[in-house]
Amino acid sequence: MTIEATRMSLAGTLAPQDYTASELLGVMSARLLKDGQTVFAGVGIPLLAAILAQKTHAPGLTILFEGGVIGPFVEAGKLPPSTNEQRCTRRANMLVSITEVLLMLQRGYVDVGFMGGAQIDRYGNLNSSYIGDARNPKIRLPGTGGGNDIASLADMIVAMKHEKRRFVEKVDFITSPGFINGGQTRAAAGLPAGGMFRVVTDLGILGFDAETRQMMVVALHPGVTAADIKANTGFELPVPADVTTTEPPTPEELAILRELDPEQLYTA
Amino acid sequence: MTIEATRMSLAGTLAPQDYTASELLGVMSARLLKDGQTVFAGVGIPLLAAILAQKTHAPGLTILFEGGVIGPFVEAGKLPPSTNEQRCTRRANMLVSITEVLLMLQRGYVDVGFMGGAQIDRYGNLNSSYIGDARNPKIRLPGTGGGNDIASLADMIVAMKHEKRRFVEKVDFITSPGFINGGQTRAAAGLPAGGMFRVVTDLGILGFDAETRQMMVVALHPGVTAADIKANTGFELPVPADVTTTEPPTPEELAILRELDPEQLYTA
Amino acid sequence: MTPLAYSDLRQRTRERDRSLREKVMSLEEAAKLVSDGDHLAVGGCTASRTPFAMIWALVRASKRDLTVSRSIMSTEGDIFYASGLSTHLITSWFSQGIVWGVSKVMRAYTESKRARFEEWSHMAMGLRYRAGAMGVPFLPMRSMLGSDVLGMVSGDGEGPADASFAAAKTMECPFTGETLLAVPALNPDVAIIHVQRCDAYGNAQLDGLTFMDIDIAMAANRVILTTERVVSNEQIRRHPDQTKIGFFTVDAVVEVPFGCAPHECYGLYEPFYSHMDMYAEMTARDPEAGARAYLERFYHEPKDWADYLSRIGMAELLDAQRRGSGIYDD
Amino acid sequence: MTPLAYSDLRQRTRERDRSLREKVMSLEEAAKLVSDGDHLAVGGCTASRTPFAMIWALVRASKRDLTVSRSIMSTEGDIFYASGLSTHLITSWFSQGIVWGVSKVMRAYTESKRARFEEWSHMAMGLRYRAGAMGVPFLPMRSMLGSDVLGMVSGDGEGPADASFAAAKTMECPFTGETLLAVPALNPDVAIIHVQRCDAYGNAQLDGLTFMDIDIAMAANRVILTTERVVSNEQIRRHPDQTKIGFFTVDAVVEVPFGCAPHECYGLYEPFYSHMDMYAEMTARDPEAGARAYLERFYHEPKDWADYLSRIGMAELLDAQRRGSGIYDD
Repeated sequence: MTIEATRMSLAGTLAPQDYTASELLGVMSARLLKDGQTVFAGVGIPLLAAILAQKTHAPGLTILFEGGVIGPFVEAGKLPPSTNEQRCTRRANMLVSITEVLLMLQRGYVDVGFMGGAQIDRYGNLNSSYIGDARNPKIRLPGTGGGNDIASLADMIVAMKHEKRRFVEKVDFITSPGFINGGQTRAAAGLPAGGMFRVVTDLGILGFDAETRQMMVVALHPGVTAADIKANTGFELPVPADVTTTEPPTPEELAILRELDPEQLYTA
Repeated sequence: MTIEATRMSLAGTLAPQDYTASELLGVMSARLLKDGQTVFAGVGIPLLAAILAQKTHAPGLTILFEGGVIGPFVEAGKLPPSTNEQRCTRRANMLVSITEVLLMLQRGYVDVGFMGGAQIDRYGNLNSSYIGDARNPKIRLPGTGGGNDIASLADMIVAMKHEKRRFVEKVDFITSPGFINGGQTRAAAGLPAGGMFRVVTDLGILGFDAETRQMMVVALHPGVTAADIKANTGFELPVPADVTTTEPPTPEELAILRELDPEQLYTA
Repeated sequence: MTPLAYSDLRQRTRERDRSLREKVMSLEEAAKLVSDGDHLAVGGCTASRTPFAMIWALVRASKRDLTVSRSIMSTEGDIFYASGLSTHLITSWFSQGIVWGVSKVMRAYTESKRARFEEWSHMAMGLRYRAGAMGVPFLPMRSMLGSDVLGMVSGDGEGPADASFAAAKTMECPFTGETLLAVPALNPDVAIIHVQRCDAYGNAQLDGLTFMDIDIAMAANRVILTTERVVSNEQIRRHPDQTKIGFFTVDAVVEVPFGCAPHECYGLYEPFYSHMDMYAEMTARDPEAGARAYLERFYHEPKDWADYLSRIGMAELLDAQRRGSGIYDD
Repeated sequence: MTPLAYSDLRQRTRERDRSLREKVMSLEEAAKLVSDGDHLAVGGCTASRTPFAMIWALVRASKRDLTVSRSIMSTEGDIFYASGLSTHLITSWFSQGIVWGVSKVMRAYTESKRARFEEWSHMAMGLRYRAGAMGVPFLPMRSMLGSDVLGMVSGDGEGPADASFAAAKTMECPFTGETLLAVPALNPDVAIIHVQRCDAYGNAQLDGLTFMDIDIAMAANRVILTTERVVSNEQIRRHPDQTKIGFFTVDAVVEVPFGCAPHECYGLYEPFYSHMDMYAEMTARDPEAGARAYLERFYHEPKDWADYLSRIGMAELLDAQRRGSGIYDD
């Protein structure tokens, strides 16, 4: 048990009713980021979680935003509505064009890509473009933005709500490629680098089998059972016998999150 | 006769002994530049002539230097030793990278490319790389610099001394392509745009036949005969019956040139 | 939308007056540089440096059948559809902004197939403009491969479902044998870009984020700059390394204070959030009727740009300005 | 010099410590980042922002068998040959400068075939670095075609005479069918770049001409920055849009005043013309003996960089500085 966790358990461990699902997502995904890493963060929870990581265990985390921002310190209470406004640039080390910051992914300068997701399948493919048939869609979604580029070129962490309609056997449309059809199909498509590393949900943390590239459970959040997570997933999801349980959010982490996003732009 | 020429002839016309060959080159090539044009100027006489044009009949001439300079006003007496030092940038409108300024040629933003030449052939191909066989050269010259790019992508004016050893049947090495083997061979090589427009020498002004793309005389400088120019050219050079004679340099033009280059960096 | 043949690209550029000349004019005059059916590229990104004053003038001038491209589209995309200015947008992401949810106006027009939203990856948009800026017909890249985003615009095999979409083609690298994606150049007929300041010739200096604007200006066949302020050419020449868009690409300069309202202009004003919320509310229930009402009140009725700003409101403008200049507080 | 496979390029980058960390060191320590046999890219152009202090340190550390690339080479090219540091230079133009005529040292080494001068067009050099910076194995371009410059490095048909030269390949555009030239990426092992100022992490702000330096920094596998001044990270963060080279590309920061002498550093000092004339004179009659004598006196004998500058001379330094700051007089 880390010193921090010890301190928390002395102060009284938080229970699920003490935080929202979005707050849980923010905290759990922030913890996956390491000090000294370079993380390309999408809008929403990723933006929030990256800033939280920077303010806790990873002060030397370099955040990249697709607006062209390298190494900023976004101010608490002034979250931007996208990764393309001036609020993203506060105390940045460098500003470049959009094309340049995306090319940093292609050149290999980025350790982790970090985005949200609307729909994901067992191979970690993400859909943010169409619900239903793309040529005759039920719902037209906003589309890829930098998502396709990030997922094509970096090791990925995805943060999203765990619902059966979002965790599907096969996404309606591959906006951002995971492991495509599993095995070596990603590299065969011309994507030899990057790929899904972790999916963080409000139920647990998921990884991918090194061979088949199918999604599996790595850890469950406090109070979540293997049956819960399977019931909320639209495909067969293996839960290893030795699955671990995550440490609940600490009061400190939650306090920072709430200070960051007092208007609940991203944590409602 | 222009007003200016009239004034000069009243003041007494200058004779060849009043100016050097380099000064004649500078003046004659400056006159080919038009106000409002964009000219990509190489180092040496072109740099000098472009500034002279700007200070006489073409105040709105936009000069580009390959160091990444757009629209400067170089100061008299402070000529740069190449097109890559800060003296090139004085009062420029814009500075960009080398690659960017060369891409302006490729994008088509440049009206005229303007360079010097060491060796030229009947199709306007230029050599500034090797004398003799390139794989076993007698003399290794400095090479292309931006010359190849300028000659490949813009309508060209070349300023050079008129000597038999410089005006050869076939250059030892095509550093900067003119019309290659004449006719449509330039376009066939993948260069549909640009090509030689004029060669300015200390004997006359040369152009290229619209069909064959062979060099021919357009005008002779004062005191130069058709026989003179043929005798100094290493290939058959047609001189049309109606060839014109250029106006000699004016005292005003020479005064500006000498003020620009008091140390005779380029006009010795 | 397939790349121009090089001789055509060169010819179009040759015909432009690229000389150093004054080109300050009104929004209405600048709007005449845009013809029905043109490909219009829009500078800025999402809610940043959107050239809203120029868009406003184009809507008022009743332009039609424009194909409009932008890095990422926000509320201006709704305006393009709802005003009838365009039924074909090319971008990587399109909604008001993640905090407002999926654009209901976008959904109404695209799901009913009255309008198209042609989707490319963000980097593909950037490299397509960059190819256009460089004078090459394509650039190679390493994303979109293996995705359905590529599938919708692929020129491999049978080609895209709709032939008027541009095509991307997979290719084998001549050196490494790797699979790459060749994305075709975009050379917009007209680009509209808003800047913090430029001179009367169009030499523009940008603060903060430049997005794809520099490539767009180089790629386009005509450029209209709107600017918060026109400054002297002397001022530009004192810091030529700060000039980001060169006069030789620019055909019109229009001075329009708060020319991005209700979006932001870096260092000067942030988005007008209350107005953005109001717009989202107006278009929430009946998106088309709401957008029509919005257009009537803010695009057609105002007698001029100042009147448009008045309708957004003085208090909101002052608040946006206070927040905007805050980026320099540290 | 053929492009790296993408997996190799990614692997090399992954192994670097790209985190935000201090990396200030001495010239001697920085020289250890260069290994014999490396491909070394040199920032600046001709007599501008040449990282001479770093070159001086590499000569003193007796580096060997480097392949050296640069946009345009001036006297540092002579130094590379004469010191034995390199027998293979890749550039578009190589001589002290047009006003001093053809470099006699270059001629002596190349005509006797003891050293190679691999010639590419200026734009090809720029696009090769840019391809490396972008993480693609090539970029398409429209010059060099039809010339013997291409002939010397062409990979079409039988390929170049000397297989260790990189190859360029003609290709057909997949969209327009036009002939284009594909030039291969350069990803130098080490880049050495001199800047006016940077912070201890390597965030560099450049004034004036940037040449190919930004692409070189992005393309290289290691970057050594020499700088006139180390400034605080706070100062950098006040104007992040002025940062041209990011810390994440940089492995060493060395503070060296007058680090380009006898060449220029924009806005701070112009070339040391008398010294350049003296060098030309020393190498005029017997180029090799002259260059050896020059190396002895200015490279091997000085006890440190200040001693090197002393030997060039105080009066000359003050004059170069006076002329250098003159660019801001208007």
